[in-house]
Amino acid sequence: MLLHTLNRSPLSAVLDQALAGMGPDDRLLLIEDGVIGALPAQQARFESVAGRLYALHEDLESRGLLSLCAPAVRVVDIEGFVALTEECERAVSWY
Amino acid sequence: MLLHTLNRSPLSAVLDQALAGMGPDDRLLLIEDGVIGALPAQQARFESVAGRLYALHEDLESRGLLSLCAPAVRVVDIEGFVALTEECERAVSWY
Amino acid sequence: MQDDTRQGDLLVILRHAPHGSSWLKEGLDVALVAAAFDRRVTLLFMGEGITALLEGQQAGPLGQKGTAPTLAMLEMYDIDSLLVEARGMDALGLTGEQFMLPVEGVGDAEIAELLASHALVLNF
Amino acid sequence: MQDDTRQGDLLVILRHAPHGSSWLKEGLDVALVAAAFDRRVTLLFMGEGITALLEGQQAGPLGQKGTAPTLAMLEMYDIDSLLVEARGMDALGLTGEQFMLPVEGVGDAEIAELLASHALVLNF
Amino acid sequence: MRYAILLLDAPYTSQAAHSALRFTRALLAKGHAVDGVFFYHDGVHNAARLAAPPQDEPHLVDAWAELGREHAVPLQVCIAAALRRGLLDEQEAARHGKQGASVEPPFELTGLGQLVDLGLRCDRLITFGP
Amino acid sequence: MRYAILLLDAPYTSQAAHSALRFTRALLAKGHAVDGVFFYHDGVHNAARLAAPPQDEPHLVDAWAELGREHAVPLQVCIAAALRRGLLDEQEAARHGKQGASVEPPFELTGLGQLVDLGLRCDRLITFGP
Repeated sequence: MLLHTLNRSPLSAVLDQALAGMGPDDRLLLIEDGVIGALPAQQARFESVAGRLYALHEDLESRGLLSLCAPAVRVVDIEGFVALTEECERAVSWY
Repeated sequence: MLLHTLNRSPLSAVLDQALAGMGPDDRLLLIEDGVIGALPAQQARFESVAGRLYALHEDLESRGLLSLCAPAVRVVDIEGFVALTEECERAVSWY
Repeated sequence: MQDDTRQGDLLVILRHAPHGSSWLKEGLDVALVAAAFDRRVTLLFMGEGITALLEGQQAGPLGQKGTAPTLAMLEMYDIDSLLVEARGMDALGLTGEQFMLPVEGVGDAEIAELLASHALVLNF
Repeated sequence: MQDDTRQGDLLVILRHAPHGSSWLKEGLDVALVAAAFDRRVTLLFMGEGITALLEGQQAGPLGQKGTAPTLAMLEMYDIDSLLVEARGMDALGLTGEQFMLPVEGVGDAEIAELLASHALVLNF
Repeated sequence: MRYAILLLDAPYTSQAAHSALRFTRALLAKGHAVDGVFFYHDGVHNAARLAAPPQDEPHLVDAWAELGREHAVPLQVCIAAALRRGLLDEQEAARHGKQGASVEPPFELTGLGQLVDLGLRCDRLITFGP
Repeated sequence: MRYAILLLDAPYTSQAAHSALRFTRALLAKGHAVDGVFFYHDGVHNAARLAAPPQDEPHLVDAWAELGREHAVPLQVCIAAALRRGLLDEQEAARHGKQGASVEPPFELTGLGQLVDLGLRCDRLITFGP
């Protein structure tokens, strides 16, 4: 099981690359501008990773997105980010 | 009439922004990685600017794309780029 | 969108989100400087840049200021022409009620017109 | 794609076009260094990175070398596992006959497997 | 015609600086006036006097300096963008208590007002981004 | 666990450096070992000793240096990426006939082999890109 991090919004083609690289148990953590993907209107783009989609609390908060975040997205803080890298065998960064 | 330059490939969402900004007589010049848009398979993306699509010769050539360039694309060199900026009232850069 | 605004001197296009990069900040800095030199400035938010308008933004965890304080100052600089790409709002699923400032949505044809009618267009 | 290649040490993903930025060059430099240190290296070309494989590339007009000379050297470094995202080739409308080196197309499932099976994945 | 150039990315990171340099040379060759090249965002790195690219690659910093000197084209570097990126001339280095400088003439640190002025004064402003 | 960090963008241009710094601090706070932070591509600008950001913004270069010193974390800067971007220590400045240096300890210029070594030696390599 791998952890994938994505720092680009779902408007970017990088999301498609990240999804292409994801195995059936891999997790996807949205960070930086990637947290725009936590908006409810974007959830269709993340159907294939339902239940395995995370977003970084601090990056949601600084962008005013915390209260708009879709309920299906698991919000973790920087300690949660560290924990995800511990639990997953490796991390791959998409940017 | 404006000149728009685009240095991103048609795989990028920046192309949509450039097309949104183009008036009915404006011209679009593909430079740098933008010349990937001169490939025949990409021409459907440029339908709305048919006859007004240009690509920079030097950037096609260095990428091995000169012989693959779609016939509808007008190829200009750096002097042609200068001439386009003379003919057009202003230039807007999309990157 | 009023016709006299469209004829304003400077159009600054903002296409990047706050916090993630310096593009938005550096674009806004140009707008403020131009306004301070008594130029009329119109801002056009496109794509991810639209998220710059969201209410409730905060400093980053290392104290990065972000751009919301700058947006809050726009009125002081007489920058009151804030336009938003309607298609981008749709794509993000955002509405004007979520924004910290009043804005006006514009379609593609209007965007092309804006570009054609401003003496200087800077794209960030 | 042979199973022993998949188990190789290092997977370098190349997602950027030649000449337009330094990403491709800097990604290839990592691959060459790893190979020089006797690591097995697999290259995966995705998206615009696929255009790095096109035949007939040349130096830029200011003498920028580009990356084709580096690709021509890969065999000398025993880097012979060159994989290409099949979906990206389709999107660009490119075929293997247009490439300077023999490559193997891979689908999404294989890409995920590649990432899972390499000890180190570097994404450029 | 009177042209101004706005360059927004560093050399060696993207092709923007290469394109801007060639375009500016083509303008001058055709007899146009170039009122200034303005370096903003990561474009300020074009003024890095310590840049030491491999000898078989074009030296963008030297090329800009030569163009600026030979054709009297002002090379204007946004001071706010430069300071945070470690690009200081001697005066700014002294002001910030730093030893040594990373920017030297013909590059000059200046304010963003110069960009607005250039853009509105010239017939054409051509932007090169990353 | 043993971690390595790969940072690929400059401070003040994207958030990557901020994210990498916070993540590295969180690793150390949790008792993990950080075998090295490797700076590549535009990440080499994190070592720019002349960086002078506004006083009300975080000073990334100083923050990395402090983290490196306090926790004995090697701060490894790719020498090839650094030289072309104007980042030289005293030794490289002398070698290239330049006056002054733009990189100083605890940042050290080193080869790409270190990145491969770090990546294969550590349990985790976490990359922060632009």
